[in-house]
Amino acid sequence: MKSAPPLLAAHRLVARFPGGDAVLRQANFTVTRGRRVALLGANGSGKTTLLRCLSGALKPAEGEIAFDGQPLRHDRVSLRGHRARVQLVLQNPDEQLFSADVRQDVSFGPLNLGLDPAAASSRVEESLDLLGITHLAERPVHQLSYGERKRVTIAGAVAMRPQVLLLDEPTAGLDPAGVAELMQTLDKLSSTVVLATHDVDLALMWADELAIVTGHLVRQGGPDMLADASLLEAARLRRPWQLDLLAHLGHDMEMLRGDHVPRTVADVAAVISRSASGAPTR
Amino acid sequence: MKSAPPLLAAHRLVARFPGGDAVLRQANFTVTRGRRVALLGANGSGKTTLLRCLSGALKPAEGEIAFDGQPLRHDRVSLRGHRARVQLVLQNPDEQLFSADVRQDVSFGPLNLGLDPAAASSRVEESLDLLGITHLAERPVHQLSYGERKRVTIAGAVAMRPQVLLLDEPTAGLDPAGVAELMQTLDKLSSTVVLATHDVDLALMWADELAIVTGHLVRQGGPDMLADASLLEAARLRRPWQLDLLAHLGHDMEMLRGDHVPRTVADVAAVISRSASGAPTR
Amino acid sequence: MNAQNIAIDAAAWDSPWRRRRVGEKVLLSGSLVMTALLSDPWPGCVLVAAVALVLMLGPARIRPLLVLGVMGAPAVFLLIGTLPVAATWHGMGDLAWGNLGWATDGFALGPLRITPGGVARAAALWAHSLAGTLAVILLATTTPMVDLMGWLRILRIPDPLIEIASLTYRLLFLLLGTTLAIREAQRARLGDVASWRRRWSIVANALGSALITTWDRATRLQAGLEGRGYEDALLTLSPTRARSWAFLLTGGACLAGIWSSSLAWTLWGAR
Amino acid sequence: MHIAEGFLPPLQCALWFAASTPFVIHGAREVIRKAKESPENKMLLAAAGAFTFVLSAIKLPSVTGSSSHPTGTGAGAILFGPPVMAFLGTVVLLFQALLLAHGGLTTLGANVFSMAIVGPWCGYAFYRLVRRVNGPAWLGIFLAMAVADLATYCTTSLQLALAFPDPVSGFAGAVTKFLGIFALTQIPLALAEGVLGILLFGFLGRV
Repeated sequence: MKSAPPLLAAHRLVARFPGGDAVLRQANFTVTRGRRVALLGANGSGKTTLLRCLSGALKPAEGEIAFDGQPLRHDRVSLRGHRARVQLVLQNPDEQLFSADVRQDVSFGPLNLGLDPAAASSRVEESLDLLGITHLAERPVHQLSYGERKRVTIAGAVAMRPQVLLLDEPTAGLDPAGVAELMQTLDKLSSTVVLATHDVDLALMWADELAIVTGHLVRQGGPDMLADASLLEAARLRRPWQLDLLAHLGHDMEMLRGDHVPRTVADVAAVISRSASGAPTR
Repeated sequence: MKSAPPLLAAHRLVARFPGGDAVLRQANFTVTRGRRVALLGANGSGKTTLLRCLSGALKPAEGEIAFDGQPLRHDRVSLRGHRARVQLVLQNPDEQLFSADVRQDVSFGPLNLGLDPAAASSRVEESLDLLGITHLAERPVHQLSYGERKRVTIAGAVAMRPQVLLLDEPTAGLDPAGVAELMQTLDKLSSTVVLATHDVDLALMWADELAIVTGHLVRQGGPDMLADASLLEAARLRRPWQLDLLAHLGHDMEMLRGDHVPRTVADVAAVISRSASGAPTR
Repeated sequence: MNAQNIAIDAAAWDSPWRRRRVGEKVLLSGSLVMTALLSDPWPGCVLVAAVALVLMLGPARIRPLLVLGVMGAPAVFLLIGTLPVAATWHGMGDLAWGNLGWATDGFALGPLRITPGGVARAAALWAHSLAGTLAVILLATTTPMVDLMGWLRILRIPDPLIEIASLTYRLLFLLLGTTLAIREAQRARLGDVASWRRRWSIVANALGSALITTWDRATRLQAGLEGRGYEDALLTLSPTRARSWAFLLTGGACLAGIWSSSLAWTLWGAR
Repeated sequence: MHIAEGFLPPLQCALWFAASTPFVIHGAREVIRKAKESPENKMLLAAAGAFTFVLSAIKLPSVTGSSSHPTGTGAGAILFGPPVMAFLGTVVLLFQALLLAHGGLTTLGANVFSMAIVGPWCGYAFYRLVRRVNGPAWLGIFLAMAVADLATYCTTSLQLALAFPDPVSGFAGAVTKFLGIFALTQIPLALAEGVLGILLFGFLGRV
């Protein structure tokens, strides 16, 4: 899609469930440096499997993962390098926190990178600050609320200063203000971000680019993919309200292509106002 | 709010965390028979605590729960009767599924009601059918997906034919099609439903009535509560897009009161079309 | 191993024999296990192994690769366990450590000597053990643990014990899933390249966190079940399964065949 | 490492069942008593059983080059007492036999005796001893875990030696052979399990 070379890519990926059924079949996926990609798809479609392959946690049955053009070999040394650059945060914080207190948990990655205690410590403080959880540093992990634990897992990944951050359903279970705060935090990160979510409205608002996992493949494109009714149905998604409303109002969906797709409430309001004032619907 | 007597009510409820901090302080809440109430509030505000008190699972420190005007005493016999009428489905399905086999698990509630095996069995089949999971009856719970396990827990509650069904975040983690299917299933139930959710758009679309937990209290009212900016901010909620868009378009929010609040995409489109054709914005 | 898929367990749930009566399957496997234990290696044990394999790969439709994979653990034990049986110990004083090579009565390995008699004993053990294990796996791959737990009620094992065992089964998958996920999360943050010393505390932290999570889950499950009317017994409907005379007769015929061939072989050998 | 199906002669299978039964019944009574005390105990005991199973399925950082698994019965004996472990250990061994093909059904009695009875009781005895003489807590935990592990494997070796006496040097020779092959590879593992126990209880103490 872009002429810039992909930072992280999956080529002809085949991944199977332990039982033997294929989750992904010859799936391709690429992310360009600095882009924000929303990954959508039904429950069980293979979003998490794709993220796990991209992070190196899961070795695909076939196909290849490449970082900056270099294919990932799944030996110890290559994986070590890969994990320092690509970090995955899974959905359930209980399965990712394993230290007694917050600061100790966030310091886990930096210490494993071989940083000396002072350098590791400054990384920890930096990412606690970025996630707005400095006040929790001394607290035992098991006493935190769900939303707080989610922030700690993200802080743990951020403290490794990855070039790509992969997030699986980071907003699930957060209240609306928590979602807004998290999205603001992500905007502050310099990493490339791939975010898996079920929230099509959020995906449309936040992402530069979309990837939809359906039929064991990944379809990538711009936000106008969310206007494609048959694709949405196949992927068990729904049309975001932004597009749904404009369709109801009789706008020509063909005109809402590429950068003309309205994302925010303000965008939609602008499209409606323009059309009310008699201008064409773009 | 209604002249009909409440089916389930909480009066001056005080509930504390095990640590000692109050979650609810003198909170009141009522549901009328046949109504669908959406319960909104921040993470940690006390939604789950309220539901647990209503279901009898948690004994409040002070205050009273009443079913059909009868106060609930927390002795064994009263609780047994209360649970047959009020069922709570928790957010995490793994907290309520104990049996490895789906059909056996769903049969637990009916058998606890003292039904004979034949009657229990017909209840089980009925609720598996209602939830659309008859094909899973023989499957082991640990092989099911998250969404499937959620359906099994709801089936387990429905099989008890409760008069009130309390659901804590039933749509969390489901893909958009899964959410739509679940909401359709709820429409088929004859029970009164109280549903806790973080999804304000969904709440506005589905509920007859809203309850917002904030400041240790419960505020109840119609959908126009979601237009009250200061209430939303205090409760860490956001304005649903339906209202947000109309505000952006300069509609008079004071006019959108009570039954005039647009809920669905079609409602919003109708309001906009009417206003474009020069009619007043209601 | 994977949380959703302990291979044998997954096979048992998918098995076409799941709807057979547990008692019938226990009777068949149990008789085969006892036959493997009591009969001679040839032809008894070999026939038991053959019958178990044919039933698994045939009517029970178990994947051959699964059977092969599952046999890994017992095979390793057999390798280690039969080595001392194959060798005789001649004492430190008898033979010097440098003694290596063919002796009059076998192959000498320092104080150990591998004799033809020892090898024959080891081979017999292999036969008993492999046949017996296949007979156990026949039951395990066709009957989920919970069905067996339910069946144990017939043996008048008190309900609380069966309930605890059944809950153990359910929690086992939760705990295994959590533990494996935590290990993966630790690897993702380079836990496996930490110093050897640190790796030990990392394993301990994973186990500790998993234990706390499970503890917490057990408490929450208790609360969740109370809401569903749990007081002191975990009642569920147990499925009714029809008796199959065909199954019983076929099983009986197989066993009769094995025992009569064994008997015939013994008589023929004695003549 | 449990004794595989078909490995012991029939008479010895029966004897080990007979030897284990009283301990397991004693443990089962204790478990029923606890379950009657509060239904919550059922969940906690089940969680403990599940934890013992998972502990035995976790790979430790390589000590001897081979992959190695702890037995974990020492920790259980400290937390719940040896009688309860006799019952939970039996359940776990049954699960291992039927879910993983580790161990067997006819050898269940022998495996229960070594892993669910001798191991926990020996580990627990050392733990009590250290506590009695006011020794440090870490030493008690270390010994409980390490001794439970070692005692289990020594018992297994004795059971096998009893079943397969050496044709030349008899029972003593057989013990030497089996102890040599099992216990020697197990000593580093037992020490490792002791260390793991210290770290695990240390972690639990901090949270």
